Amino acid sequence: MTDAIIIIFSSLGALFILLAAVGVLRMPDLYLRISVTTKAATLGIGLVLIGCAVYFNDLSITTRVSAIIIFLLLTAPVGAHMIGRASYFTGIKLWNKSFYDDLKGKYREDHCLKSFEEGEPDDSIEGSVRNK
Amino acid sequence: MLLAILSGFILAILLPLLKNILRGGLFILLSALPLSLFVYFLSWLPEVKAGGDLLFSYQWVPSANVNLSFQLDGLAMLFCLLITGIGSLVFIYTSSYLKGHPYLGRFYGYLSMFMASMLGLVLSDNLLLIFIFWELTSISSFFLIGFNNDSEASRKSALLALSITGIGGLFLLVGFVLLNQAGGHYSFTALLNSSPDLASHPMYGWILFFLFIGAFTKSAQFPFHFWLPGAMKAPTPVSTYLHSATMVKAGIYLLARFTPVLGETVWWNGTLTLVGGVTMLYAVIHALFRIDLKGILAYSTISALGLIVFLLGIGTPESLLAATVFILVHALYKATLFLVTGIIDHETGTRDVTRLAGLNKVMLPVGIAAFMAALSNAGIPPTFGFLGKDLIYDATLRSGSLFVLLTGAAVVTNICLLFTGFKAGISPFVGPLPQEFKQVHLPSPLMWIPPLLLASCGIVFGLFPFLIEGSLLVPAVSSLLSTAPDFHLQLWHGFNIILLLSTITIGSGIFLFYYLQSSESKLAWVSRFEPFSPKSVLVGMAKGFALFSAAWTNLWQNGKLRHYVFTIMAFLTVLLAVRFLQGIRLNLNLQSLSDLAFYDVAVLLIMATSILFAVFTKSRLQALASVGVMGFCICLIFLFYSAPDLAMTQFSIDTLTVILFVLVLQKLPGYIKEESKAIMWRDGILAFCFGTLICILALEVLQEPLHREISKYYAENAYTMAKGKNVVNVILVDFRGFDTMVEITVLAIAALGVSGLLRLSTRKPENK
Amino acid sequence: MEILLSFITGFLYASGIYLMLRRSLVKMILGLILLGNGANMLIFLLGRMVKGEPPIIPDAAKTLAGIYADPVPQALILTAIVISFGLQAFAIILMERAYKFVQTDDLDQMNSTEEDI
Amino acid sequence: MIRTKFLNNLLLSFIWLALTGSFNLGNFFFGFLLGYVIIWIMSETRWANMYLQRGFLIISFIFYFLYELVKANLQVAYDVITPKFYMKPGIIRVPLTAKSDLEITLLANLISLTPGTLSLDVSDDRKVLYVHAMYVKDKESFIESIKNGFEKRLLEILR
Amino acid sequence: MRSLIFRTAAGYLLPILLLFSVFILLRGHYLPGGGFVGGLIASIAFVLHSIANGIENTKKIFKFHPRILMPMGLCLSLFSGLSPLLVNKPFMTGLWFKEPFPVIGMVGSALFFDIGVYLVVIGVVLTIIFTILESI
Amino acid sequence: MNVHDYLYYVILPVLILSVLLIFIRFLKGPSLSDRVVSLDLLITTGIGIIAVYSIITDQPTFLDIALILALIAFLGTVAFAFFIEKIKK
Amino acid sequence: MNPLYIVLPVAFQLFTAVVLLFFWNKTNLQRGLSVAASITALALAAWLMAAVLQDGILVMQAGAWEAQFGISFVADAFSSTMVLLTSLAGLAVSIFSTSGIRSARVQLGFYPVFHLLLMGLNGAFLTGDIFNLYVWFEIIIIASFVLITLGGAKDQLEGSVKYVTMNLLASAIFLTAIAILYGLTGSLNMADLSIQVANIENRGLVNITALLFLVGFGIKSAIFPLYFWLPASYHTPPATISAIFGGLLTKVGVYAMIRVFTLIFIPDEFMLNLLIWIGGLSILSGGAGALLQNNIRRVFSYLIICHIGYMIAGLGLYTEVALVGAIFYLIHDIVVKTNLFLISGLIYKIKGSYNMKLLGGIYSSFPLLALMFAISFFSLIGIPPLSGFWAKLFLIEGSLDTGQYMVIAFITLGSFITLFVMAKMWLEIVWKKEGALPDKQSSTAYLAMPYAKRFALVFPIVLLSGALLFIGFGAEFILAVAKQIAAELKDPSAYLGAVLKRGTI
Ligand code: NA
Ligand code: NA
Repeated sequence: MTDAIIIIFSSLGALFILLAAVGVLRMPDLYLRISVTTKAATLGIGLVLIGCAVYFNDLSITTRVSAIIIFLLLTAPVGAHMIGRASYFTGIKLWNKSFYDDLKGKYREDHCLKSFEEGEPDDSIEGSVRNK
Repeated sequence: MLLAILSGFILAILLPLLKNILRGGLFILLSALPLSLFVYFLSWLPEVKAGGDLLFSYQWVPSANVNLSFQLDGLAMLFCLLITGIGSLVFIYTSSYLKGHPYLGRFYGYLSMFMASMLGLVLSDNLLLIFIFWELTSISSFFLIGFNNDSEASRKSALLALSITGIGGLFLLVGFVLLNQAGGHYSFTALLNSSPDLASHPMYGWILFFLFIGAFTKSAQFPFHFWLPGAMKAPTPVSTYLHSATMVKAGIYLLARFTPVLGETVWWNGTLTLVGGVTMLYAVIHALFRIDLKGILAYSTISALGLIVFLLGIGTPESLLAATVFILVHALYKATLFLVTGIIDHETGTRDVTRLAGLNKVMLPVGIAAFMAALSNAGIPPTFGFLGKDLIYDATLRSGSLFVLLTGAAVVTNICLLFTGFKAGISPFVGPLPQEFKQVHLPSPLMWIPPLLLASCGIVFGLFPFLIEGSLLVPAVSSLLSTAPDFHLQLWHGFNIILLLSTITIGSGIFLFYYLQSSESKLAWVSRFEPFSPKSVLVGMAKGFALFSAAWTNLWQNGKLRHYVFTIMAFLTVLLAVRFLQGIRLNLNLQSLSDLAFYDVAVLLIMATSILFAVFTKSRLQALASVGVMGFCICLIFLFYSAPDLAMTQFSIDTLTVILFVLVLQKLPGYIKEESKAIMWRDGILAFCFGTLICILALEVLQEPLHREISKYYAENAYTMAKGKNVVNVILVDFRGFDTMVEITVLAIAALGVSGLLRLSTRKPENK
Repeated sequence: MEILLSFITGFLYASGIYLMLRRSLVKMILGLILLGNGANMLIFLLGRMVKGEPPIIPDAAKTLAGIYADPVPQALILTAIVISFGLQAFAIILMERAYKFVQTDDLDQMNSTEEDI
Repeated sequence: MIRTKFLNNLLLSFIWLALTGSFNLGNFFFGFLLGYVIIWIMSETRWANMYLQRGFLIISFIFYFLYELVKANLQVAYDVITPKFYMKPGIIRVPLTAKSDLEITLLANLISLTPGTLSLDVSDDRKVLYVHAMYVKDKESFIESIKNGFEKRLLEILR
Repeated sequence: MRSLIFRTAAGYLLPILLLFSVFILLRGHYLPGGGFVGGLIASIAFVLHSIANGIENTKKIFKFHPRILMPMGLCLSLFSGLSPLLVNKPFMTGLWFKEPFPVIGMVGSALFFDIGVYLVVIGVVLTIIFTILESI
Repeated sequence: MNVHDYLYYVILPVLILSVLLIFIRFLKGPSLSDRVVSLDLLITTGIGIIAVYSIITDQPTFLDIALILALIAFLGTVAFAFFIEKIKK
Repeated sequence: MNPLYIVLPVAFQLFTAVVLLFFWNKTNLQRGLSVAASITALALAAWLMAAVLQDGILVMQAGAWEAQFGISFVADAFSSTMVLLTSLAGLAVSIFSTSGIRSARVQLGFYPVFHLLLMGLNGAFLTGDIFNLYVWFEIIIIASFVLITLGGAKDQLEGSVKYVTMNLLASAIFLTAIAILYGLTGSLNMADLSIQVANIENRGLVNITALLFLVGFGIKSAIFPLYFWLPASYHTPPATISAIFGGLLTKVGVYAMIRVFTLIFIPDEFMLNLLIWIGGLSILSGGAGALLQNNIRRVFSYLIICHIGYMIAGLGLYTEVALVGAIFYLIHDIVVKTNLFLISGLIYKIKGSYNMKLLGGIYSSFPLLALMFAISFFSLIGIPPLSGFWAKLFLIEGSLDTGQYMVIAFITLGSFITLFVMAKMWLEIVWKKEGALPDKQSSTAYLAMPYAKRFALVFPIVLLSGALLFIGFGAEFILAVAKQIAAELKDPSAYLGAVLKRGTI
């Protein structure tokens, strides 16, 4: 029984990781790569780790495994955000088939991020309230 | 005895303290030291004459075979009396000559130090002790020549003299050590007994070579003579004392001393005769054209030294006697002439013979002294010089098959020496007194009495040779000979060939004195040959060495770091390769190695690629990221091969390093353009060779038997004795905790350094 | 595995040396880092490698028995890694300072101390 | 404030227990002590209130999240393994209802954690979240799906 | 850095990482870990915090300059090494309490030594990183 | 086929393959950010490899390394992001 | 002395550094503490030396783990002599620094790092474990890195880039050598290695390992052709720091080389010839470089290389007599080089320049200082009976014994160049009238200093000159020590017996 669980979890996990790997290789722009990979990998690793916890079936190891997963869940998105944001500053272009770029021109010189452009309708919640 | 020798040093050390007490004219009191030493040595005369074995030995550095052992024999006694006797007079003379000089205290210090060194030198029985004092005389001479420290010429002459005598000293040291190897002793008396073996020793030639260089440099023999005229930049008392009467005779002393030990061989005699002969002729001819009194005296001193070496080289009992006597003769008249020159210089302000004349009218006692000295120099009876000259001719005539040649050389030399003696001792005092010197007056008796005394000695000893013959000369000569000498000094030998030669010498000399007028133009003519002189040759060699030094230094130390790294690595690689080829047993046994797993291969592949990438990428950041990948791969290898602690540490440290780099890199520019392809290939080949060697080495070591006693011990005791289960950690904090202690200290220092460096950023960079 | 790892170790040494021979200060320090890693790998390799048996005494046991990796090289490498971190940190900062003061990354131009003054 | 600190301290003790894996009183007290020290060291505590009692909401949220996660993963997987790209990517400005640091951060992270979307940044006035998305059929409906999906559920838990 | 998300996350990571670092430190004698890695993790926690919140805010957490941790740690290590001299045993000899302590296990001079290492490492890394961050 | 074999002959190769693919992206770049992203992913995948390896060798100790990796990889990414942002300034 | 206490020279320096670190900003307190600690350290070292001379080799096993398993600390005649010299030089520099190092530099951590450097030196001398030696070397180099960059003027940084690089390279090579040694023997204890290495059949590997040690230590001891970092950097930091560098740092490399090549790797023919040539060419290169320089500290730097050559050549001769010469030279060189760099510092304080062309006038205004300088200058030249002479004598004897006449030629050349260079320096800075100094105020600044400050500058020089005179005139005592050291080195059975606790080896 545990063997089956382990095999299932690890297989799924490995699959997701492989997906992430293929994704990072295939995707046409940086943001898409970040997008695809961070979470596919996180999910994949999580699954493999769960398989690991099942295998050892030991409380201290399970806590350790959960700690790893928590760390990953905590750090992976933040890391993705950091690198994505920094890349945008440095002018790394979106894929040429991208449809929207709402961020364009929103960063000031001092990296201060505006919520809307001058002259553009402010559709944030308070903005919409105010407009009404 | 020890106190007698050391008293000079003690005085030299005390002088800085005494300086304030002695301020003013009281420096003359210092002459009491040499004077009392003179008396002290005189008091030993009877015992020396009796041939007593006067050995004084004190322990000092037995481990190096250096003991303070002194031997007072005839030769030593002769020199001791010269040193202390002339020393006393020079001390007295100086007190007036340098009266009021701010550095008079230092001057006396150097003088007493010199005197003590000289005494030590001639009294030592131990070769190394001789060497020690030998070097001390060079040093004192250095200080005295450079006494007028503000004058560049003085400084240069001091440096030149020290260099020449210094290199001679080094040769002498090697010679002494060789002598010890060959003879088995540093003690001179012990060596004396093994002398027959020495001459047949395979190193005999080398011993002579080193000894001769030492002696020739010190005694200003051709081609090392040229430092001596420069040394005349020193105040005249120094020239008198060191460079005519005593120090330059140290080399002579050494040769004389070693005659019984090493002499009586063709090499010994031939070299000395040749070098001495060349020196005496070469120098004396130079002396003819000088116009500076001191220059004349300097060259004639060299010539006289050459003459003594020449006599020592002939090596017959007669010639040794002649040499001994001439040492004394020369010391007496040359010291006088120097002191007189000093007075002239002091009173008239010039030493130019073309300008000096008629000084008899203003300083008669000085003139008398000079006249007597010149007579002795000329060898005119009844001076002591006449005796000396007789003995010289006697020696050359009996010198064997080459006697005609040797005698001829001696005659020519003596003729010219006579000329120089007259030039220095007579011509300034005769003739009309020029207007400019009308105001000149006789100096203090402290200055003219010493030369007068010395010159009178020259006459007295000539008239009454028995005064010194038995007590001084016989013991001195007997220390040079294995057999007891049999001679009797007297002025009148009857009409013989020697008298004829003397007459010829005197006559030609006086003739020369009348017809050869020194002048600037003649001096200039002579100086055209300067480029061929030994000095120019040696200076040229020195310049050549300086050029070589510059080329050599720039070859290695060219300011480029990568050149240095290349040299170091090339050196290591070549040596390693040589060692490899010299015999390493290559036996690669693949069976003993573990198998490959696919993940190993993958990790290593990634690692290799990332290293390549790091090396060849054009961007620093990409290189850095590649290094990060490499670190990660290493971490995985550590993991696969059972090193979890390592994997953890490697990874965390690597990340930290990358972060540091990243934080710093933002300030740096891009890579500069690389150099030529050729250099890259060169470096690449070197790196490849080194890497290959390391690789082969590693594989080879893996074939060696495995020793694991230590790790087994750790594995067994980690828990039972050190109470830990992670053996690596137990090693870190317990078995080898000392390492860790130091390691964290390294970290702490690094942190201090980093913060120190960065806290400077508040200060302005010092840009040009 | 040992064969491949010795290749890699040799390769680390070679690339470290090659980078140290470049003109750029940054490359030089990267070279030093590679060289340090090479030395560590060499210790690891020559201490003989064992797969999957870390030198940790199991819960029940009191001594390590059977096959286990040699802990000594591991301790040595650990010490070496930490030390080289300290040294590298210093070198990196020094590099930055040198750049700031000399205004170049080119080692060939950092030779004013060797011009005779 | 003191209560929050105490709760935090308790939480840290439990994390400690979980990490060490040995549940006994001594260990708990030690963990508590450690937690206390850490909180004392940090003069300024940043973590906000955690309302553990809202367990149900949390559990339902976790399931919702997992569902979204798997669904989105599959969608991306399909796109990745098939040769042709079906995606319509773009950066979308999503107005925020979430106010506090924690709310915004959690929301942004959750968005990032699902495949196909990535929170790029929050505007400095905290009004807008910029999201990079792979499948933007229509800007309005995308914004709507986030506001009514993650944000709404998250705020239910947190407020 | 001007990132709300990062700042918030770093705030939460700090205590967790610190706790984790102590955990790694104490278990080092039995399992992988120890003062060195523990110290690194603790310092990473502070580094993250300082990158996110700015160096000044991180410094406020400390009541003192982190540099002081270095001599403190060195002192601890040195004295745990020297203490055996008092009972006439060589430098660095392990001295142990007879009974194991709850949770931590056996306590001996090696533990204090490791704590010393831990403190030094924190002091070192923070001194280095803080000065760099301050200078840029 | 038991669990060990399955993990060793199926899962581990898949993970290794992923690592190789990610590494190709690392080499290709083109931007620094791409490399940082692939480095991050490389390390994350490494955590998976460690988990599998710890099962294969029956050494749960290795999971501790995975923990460290999870923590520290993040720091690297943050630092690079910090750097990328700074040079832009 | 209880052998347990031989760790004290190390532990005490660390303790001092820790205490100093607590008083980070109190510069005057740091100065006082440093001097007091240095005096204590000297007393400790003298005590250690006396104990070793009286009781023979003392061994302490760290952690009470027996030899080969734990780290051995060994005080034999050689190591205790080196510790004593380190403490002596340390005291001199410490006193000098109270006036020679400005408060700004003190606040950058001069004193703690200085004492940690001394700790590293003592550790390197006392340890009996090869890896532990590596670790001590690292302490030494990192501390020297910090000191050489301290205060970070531009040329200091440029020089230290080279210094740092080449020292790190040396460390990597050293570590490589240790890796191979451990791979071959599985041991790190030097006494144990001595036995193990002798038993290795594959001599080729042993020879190669020896070569790596040679180059690793060779870079640190600045021998030909590995010395380049030295002339590039030693003249850049404040003179106080150069003094400790010039006196001790290269010597620790020489110490390690002598230790390793007498205890672990007994050199074969090839190695001996290599050492002799390296020694000779070091003499030539150092001498040639020294001839060209005008900066007095660069002259001293090149002379360091030149004189290291004597010691290496002495090691290459490998007879007891030659080793006596090398050891004696080592002892003399530590004192004299420290003193020369201190002198250069004093001159700089007085005149504000290191340039011989500009300097001068010491003879007329500071005659007693000139006397002090003379002692060091002439000791360096080896004017008998000053200290340099005795070593040279034994080296010449040693080379004649072995028929290595090449060494004599090199020694003669080196001695002559030293003589010439030092005499020239004497002419330039003592006798000559001073030239147009760039910074005229500094010469009056010295006279304006309070008496205590001037005393702090002059006293260490007097102290070391006294030591030099003692080495020269008390050569019997030094020679006895050197002979004991050489005997222990040539026949390490006493060392092995003491460390491995085996009666007979
Ligand atoms: Na360690
Ligand atoms: Na997403």
